[in-house]
Amino acid sequence: MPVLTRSQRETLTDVWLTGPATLALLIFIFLPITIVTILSFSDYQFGAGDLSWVGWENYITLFTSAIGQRAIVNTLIYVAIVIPFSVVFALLVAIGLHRMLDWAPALSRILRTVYFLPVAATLVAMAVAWQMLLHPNLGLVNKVLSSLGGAPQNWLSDRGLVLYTLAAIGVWQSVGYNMVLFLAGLSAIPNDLYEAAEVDGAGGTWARFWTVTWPMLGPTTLFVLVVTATNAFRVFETVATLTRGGPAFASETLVYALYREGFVYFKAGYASAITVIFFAILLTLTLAQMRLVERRVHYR
Amino acid sequence: QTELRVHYAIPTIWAETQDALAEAFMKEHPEVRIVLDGPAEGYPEGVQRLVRESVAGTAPDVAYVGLNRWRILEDRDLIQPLDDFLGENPEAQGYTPALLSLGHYQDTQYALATSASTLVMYVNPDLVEQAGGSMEDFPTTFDGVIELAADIDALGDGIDGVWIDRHDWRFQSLLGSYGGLPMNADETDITFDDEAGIAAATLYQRFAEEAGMPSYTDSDARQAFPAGTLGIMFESSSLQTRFEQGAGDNFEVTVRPLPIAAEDPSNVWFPTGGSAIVMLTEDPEKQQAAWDYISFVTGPEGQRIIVENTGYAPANAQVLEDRTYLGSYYDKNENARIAHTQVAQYAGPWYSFPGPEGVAVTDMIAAAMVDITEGADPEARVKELAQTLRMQLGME
Amino acid sequence: MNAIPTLELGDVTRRFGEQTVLDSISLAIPPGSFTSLLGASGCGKSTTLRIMAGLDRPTAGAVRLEGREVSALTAHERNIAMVFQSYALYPHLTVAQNIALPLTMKSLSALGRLPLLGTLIPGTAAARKEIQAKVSAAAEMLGLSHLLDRKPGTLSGGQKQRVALGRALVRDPVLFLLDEPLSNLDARLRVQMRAELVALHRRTGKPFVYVTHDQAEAMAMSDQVIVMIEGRIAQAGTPRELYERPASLAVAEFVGAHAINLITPQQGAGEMHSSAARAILGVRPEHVVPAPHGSFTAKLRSVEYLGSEIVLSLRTDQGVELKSIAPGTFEPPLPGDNVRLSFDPTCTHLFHPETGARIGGASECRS
Amino acid sequence: MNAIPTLELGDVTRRFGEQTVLDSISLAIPPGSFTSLLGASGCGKSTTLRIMAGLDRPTAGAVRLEGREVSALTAHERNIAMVFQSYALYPHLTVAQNIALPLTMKSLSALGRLPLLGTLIPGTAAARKEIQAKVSAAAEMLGLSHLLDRKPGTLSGGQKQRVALGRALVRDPVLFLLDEPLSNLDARLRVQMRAELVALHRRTGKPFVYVTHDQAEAMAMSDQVIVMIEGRIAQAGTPRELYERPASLAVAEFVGAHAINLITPQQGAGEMHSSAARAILGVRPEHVVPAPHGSFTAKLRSVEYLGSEIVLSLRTDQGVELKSIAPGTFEPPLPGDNVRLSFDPTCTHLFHPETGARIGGASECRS
Amino acid sequence: MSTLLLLAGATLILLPFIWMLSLSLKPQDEIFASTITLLPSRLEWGNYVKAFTETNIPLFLWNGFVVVAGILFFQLLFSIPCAFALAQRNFRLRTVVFGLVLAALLVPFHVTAIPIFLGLAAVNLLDSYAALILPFIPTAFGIFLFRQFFAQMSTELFDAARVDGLSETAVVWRIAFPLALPAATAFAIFSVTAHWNDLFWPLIATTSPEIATPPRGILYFRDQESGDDVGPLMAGAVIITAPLVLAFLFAQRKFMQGLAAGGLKG
Ligand SMILES: Nc1ncnc2c1ncn2[C@@H]1O[C@H](COP(=O)(O)OP(=O)(O)OP(=O)(O)O)[C@@H](O)[C@H]1O
Ligand SMILES: Nc1ncnc2c1ncn2[C@@H]1O[C@H](COP(=O)(O)OP(=O)(O)OP(=O)(O)O)[C@@H](O)[C@H]1O
Ligand SMILES: [Mg+2]
Ligand SMILES: [Mg+2]
Repeated sequence: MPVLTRSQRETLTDVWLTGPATLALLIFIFLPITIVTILSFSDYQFGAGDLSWVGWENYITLFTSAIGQRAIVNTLIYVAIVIPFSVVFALLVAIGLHRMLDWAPALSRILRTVYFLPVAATLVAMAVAWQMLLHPNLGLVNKVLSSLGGAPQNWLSDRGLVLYTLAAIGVWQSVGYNMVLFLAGLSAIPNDLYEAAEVDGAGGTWARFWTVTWPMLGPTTLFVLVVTATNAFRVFETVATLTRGGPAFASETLVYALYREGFVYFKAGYASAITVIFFAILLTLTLAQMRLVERRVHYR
Repeated sequence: QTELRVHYAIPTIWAETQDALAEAFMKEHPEVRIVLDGPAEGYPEGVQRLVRESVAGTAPDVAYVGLNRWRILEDRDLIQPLDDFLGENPEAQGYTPALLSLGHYQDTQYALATSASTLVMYVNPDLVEQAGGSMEDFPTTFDGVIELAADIDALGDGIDGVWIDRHDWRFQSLLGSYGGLPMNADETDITFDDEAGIAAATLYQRFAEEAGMPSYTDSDARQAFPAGTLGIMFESSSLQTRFEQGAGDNFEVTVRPLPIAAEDPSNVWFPTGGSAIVMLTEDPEKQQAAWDYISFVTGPEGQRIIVENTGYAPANAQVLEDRTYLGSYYDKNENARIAHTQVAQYAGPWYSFPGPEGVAVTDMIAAAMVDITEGADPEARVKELAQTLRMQLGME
Repeated sequence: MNAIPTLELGDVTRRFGEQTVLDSISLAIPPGSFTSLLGASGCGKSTTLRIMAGLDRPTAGAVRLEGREVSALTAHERNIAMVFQSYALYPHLTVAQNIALPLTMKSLSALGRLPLLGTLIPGTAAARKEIQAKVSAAAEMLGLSHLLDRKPGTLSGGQKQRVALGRALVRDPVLFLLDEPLSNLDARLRVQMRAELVALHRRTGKPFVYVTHDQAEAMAMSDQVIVMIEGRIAQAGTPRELYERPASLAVAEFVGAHAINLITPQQGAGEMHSSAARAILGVRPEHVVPAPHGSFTAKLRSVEYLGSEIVLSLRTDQGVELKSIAPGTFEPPLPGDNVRLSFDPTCTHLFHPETGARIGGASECRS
Repeated sequence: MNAIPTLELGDVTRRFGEQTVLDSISLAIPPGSFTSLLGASGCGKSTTLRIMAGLDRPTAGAVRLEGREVSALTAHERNIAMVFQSYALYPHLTVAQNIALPLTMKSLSALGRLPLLGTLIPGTAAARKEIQAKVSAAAEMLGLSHLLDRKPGTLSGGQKQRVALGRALVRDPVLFLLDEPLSNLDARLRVQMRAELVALHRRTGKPFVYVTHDQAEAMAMSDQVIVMIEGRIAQAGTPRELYERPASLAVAEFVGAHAINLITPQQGAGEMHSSAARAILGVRPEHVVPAPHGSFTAKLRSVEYLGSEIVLSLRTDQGVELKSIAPGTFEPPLPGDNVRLSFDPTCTHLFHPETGARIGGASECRS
Repeated sequence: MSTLLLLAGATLILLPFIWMLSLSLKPQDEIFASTITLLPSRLEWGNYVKAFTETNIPLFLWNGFVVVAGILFFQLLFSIPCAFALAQRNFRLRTVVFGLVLAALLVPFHVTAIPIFLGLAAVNLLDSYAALILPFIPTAFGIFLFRQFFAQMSTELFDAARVDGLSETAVVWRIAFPLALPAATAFAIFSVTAHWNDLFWPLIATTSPEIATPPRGILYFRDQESGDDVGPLMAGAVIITAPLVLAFLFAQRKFMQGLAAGGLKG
């Protein structure tokens, strides 16, 4: 007879299966988060020998300083643009490509790769290409715009515009990612539902979409929303490579702010406070999103 | 054999230079082995890395850092004073007081400049001529520059007259041209809200309003100038090589010194960009080897290598005075000569602001310049800026 | 009654690439009839149904609905209701909404269907009320009234099936198509649903076309059974015709609760039946009965007790394997014993050894 | 033979949270027997089987394998083979690999199982050869030899089923557990596989426990049928015992090809049967037969023709609904006509109106 | 109509890539030109030559491969058993662990970078492959994706394996893992593209050029101080993007299946 009881052995198995991953999560994610949270109540300067506790001061600064508020508002605006546009475009593209699979599978697959390219691209180089395309004077975008009779714009140096430019690039980056997820969702919709809709009189393009496609994509959409939201909230790389938060903090976002405060200014304490706020916003929104949508999406 | 780990940034400029320096040095000092760390992308990233590595205990022994960045390391007691090594008479080795001032803080020498650059004007002679000006009597005052720029701007579609970045270093340069200073000597007060500072800031607005300066980002401008659509560009002398390559045969990139606006030219100074070298190692034995290396790269031979490879201005008087080192180089590089003369004449420290907010406030200066370019009242805005800085830096 | 069939297929052929899935199918669905399409998996039943519904189009041939050629009409213009094998319920809609969908699509404009705005369009409220009433009536009839607010995900198989039926019923279509609607149910529920379907058919008076691969289902429910084999119609007729006069060996093998006994001429079963020497002889197990004075004997190999009946597996001395069905009350001998058997002579079938076509046998099997 | 049952459950109870799924189940599987667990969906059959296999653990009670208490052993330590309803074939392995897997796990070390390295470990080659041989033998026996290199995805239902069986067979386990292995097959294939299973059972000589909700299957195959109702054992016995002497109303309703006719005392069917006044009378449809001199009459409501038999739905004047089964050759009157019927008096059952327990009736139903 | 729109959209998406390709083939003096030309007047392979000679691109690609493969290997090694247990086993802390996973899904890496940097320094692992690989081993996204995938697989299959004598570890690696291959392909694409292109962490954790990853490698041509060396930068970008695009083309079929079968059905 084995030394351990069956329950004990089962527990050991569970530990053996989940332990390593859980431990890794704790060490590489939750331990750092804890440290960061603690530091957010201090004035710690990275590299400095000492620190003192300052209570909520960092938080107060964040919420009262113009730049801090700007970062929060900018992030929210950015997210509010990127989520709907990238999700809707991705959905349209996915539906188009899915249909194309029937009569031009090769083209459909090529286009799928094209739309996916931005996900695979190296931003260091893409940023340079974007800068050249968006050049106020020499860039293709403005040249096309003015040849169509529009007024050229300072895409990256106009304070009123820069955030929207970044958001557009954000959409460019995430359409492919979302499209792939939607395509997968589309291919999982059983064909007989479309046929039932057809027999029931919902045969038109829109009727089909609203009766079958959209509701059946519910879980996919939820997943896409969560992934897009978390990625949009974390916007950092485009800001860092294209505008460095400028001009005059017009494109400052939360993660860029925490990067700048922590890494460029070495204000680790303050950066930690930004982190905590960022995390709190993200957690709240994601939970709310899941709560609100989850029930409408899993048809039980 | 002693091993020295050396950190540097900006591989585009420095990679080959560093190899050449290390090779030349090791030939002279076979007992020392130089190991180069992988370079950092830029000076800010470089100093970030040094701070992190110091915290982690993996810092290199010697590092090249941005001239305005070594104070961050000093603030954290990460770098060693060099006074004992320099000896009694540094000037004899080519370290003039002006050059030493770049690495001097509170009576201690922490860093030595290895390469220098100041703000200059890059000019597109073709556009100047089209606008009816000439390179022979190129304006030497800001008024003249603005007038010429306005003429160039008027050439029409897609042609811009002048551009200057809205940035701390550029502002300090204009300020220096007017003879103003950002802070008082003991760093207890902001002083750029005087006449000189307001005049310097007003230039931004005048460029924009009178000469139609576009609101480019720096990369926009760096693309526009070599493309031949920008007449006059205020930029660091270190961009010379890239601009010449970019313009190719289209036009001849020409460098002109910054206008002097102060009534008393002896007050004029230009903040110096470029890099300094600092010693991080605390091991006495290594320190000696490190000093040997530092004195080699800041000495005439090292400086020759640096100037010839990077286009930076030298930071040792001996190379400038003694034509045997760089004479033939300057004969071929008129633009470099102009830029380096300006450095020799007016080199001054690139002020970094004291305390934990020191770096952060430079972004506020830049933001204020954006406001002013876009129409804010210069005087009011500069005063407000000064006041904000005093608060941030804990000067009140 | 009307002489024009509700639906007619005329020489319908359907090819997918190289493969001919339907090969010149002609059939007619009379008004008010209950027709089963019976066939093995892959024989083309669903394809036929889809062509009737307008979900698929024939490569060649005509589809006539109430005498009118309808090849040009799409599915939703034909007013045909279809129940899918997998039910194809919309998981995001409640039972009531599922049932109401076809009506909503028909009687409300696109605007009127919008959740809030819709109420503002004139006539919408009245139309909605009418739909409501029809849905309630259908639900009542199907015993779904208490489930109207549930989502399909929470229903059992039988309930789902009734919702799918409800969605078809509520429309008042000219024809109902049902694609193996019972195949997902367990045995007992299947029998029960069968009866409900028949009752439903009687109540609506509309023709039903019912696809199944279960011969028992087809036999029990239909006026007309169409047996399909590999894309062709092997036989069409009443259940009794199929059972008593199968047109071919294949049909005979397909129809009947227990597999038919087949005796080839080579097996030299001449002693069992006089015709067995030149043709394949088919006798259903229920017509091979133990009889003290039977015409031949066979050795009992195994016995399956099914309660109401007992299945005997036997082998004759010539090596012919036979099954015989005795009533449940029959006391079987021990396996290994010899049993004396006789054929019911009025219930034998003869098929051509090569073509499998029926070449003789009893014309009517009544004892 | 051995007197110790191969497997025994002693008062096994299983709760999931509040819900008691198994309530004090005791049963014994004798060596070499074929036992069916019969019950409606959700009655706890699978749970019982999983407890036997060691995949689940009883909340209370003992599991004895060959007399030894095995609660402490996990599934992979028990040497019990199990065939799942969905076959649970490993889709990424070929048929041969699927069948070989249990052997590989048993006879090769972890290292030896590695694709290339494995060949270097001493003894591996020999062990692999042996496995190969066993797999070939099992495949031969099941007629799978030509399919060994195929992936399960390309097999038909019946073939899959045989692979699943092969995987169980190859191991030489002490006991076979089969959880509704035939429920995914179509009717005809089901009957055929049934026979194959029985043959297999005979060949291996190992006890089989067979879960099903199809009473016909249970009756046809088993030595012992255990009827489970809502987590309890309602009756255990031979098929004939169950059919002829159902221990309760519930069992009687469950067993038999057609639902039993039940007549409650309130329906005042005294004229049909003398005992019907104090108890619930149960008569199977096959024992209600049209007879010219039958004891009562009923009105014919509908007729289902099944080929070998005909199901008549009738209603007496008192409103009692009855089914009767006549042979397929019977010529039924028209619906609406009256039919004279009689009960087979030796085949009636009486149940207590409240508890449902059997309180009388024929002890043996032989005519 | 919709096809035209799709093609137009694709062109928009492609625009920067076309630009990148065109720049990588342009000589210096055409890169900054006042007129827009898509095709260079002469093909300038010099940018590629420069990209190859001035930096050690083959080495960067190799490093990228080692790091990306290492990360993926350990991510799978850790997340698959955990996801399997979360989906197919019942244990007391299951909700807690799953909660941790969901929360971790939301944490951007920037937040944890510095503490991890210090931790790695403390155990002397900085500036090594380990430093590039270790922090990415815990992948909440991976655990989440695989859990969704396993959750909708039938328990019977795993029970069958248990009855067949497989231990839980064997069930995970011999049955669950091969079945999860499509999902793993999907996950691999996301993981590989993210870590291949990651610049943030390699810049923090490594200094030696010997272990530079591709983006860190082409950073060599990026320069604030004296202006980017655009031609070689773009050439380098083309070289390091190409393997990913090829990988996507190869993997896309498996990948789509994986997502379709996996977590997306809720
Ligand atoms: N869209 C299609 N493309 C190619 N072949 C098809 C298509 N639809 C059906 N088939 C083929 O046509 C044949 C008949 O298919 P169908 O679905 O009509 O059979 P069925 O009788 O309904 O079978 P089952 O009982 O399995 O549902 C099959 O061999 C199938 O493979
Ligand atoms: N893991 C579980 N947790 C909670 N309840 C369960 C679990 N497993 C089974 N049950 C419940 O136990 C009861 C019996 O389930 P079981 O699967 O044994 O039924 P069954 O007789 O095999 O039914 P079927 O014929 O449908 O397979 C059901 O009500 C089921 O909901
Ligand atoms: Mg079908
Ligand atoms: Mg079950």
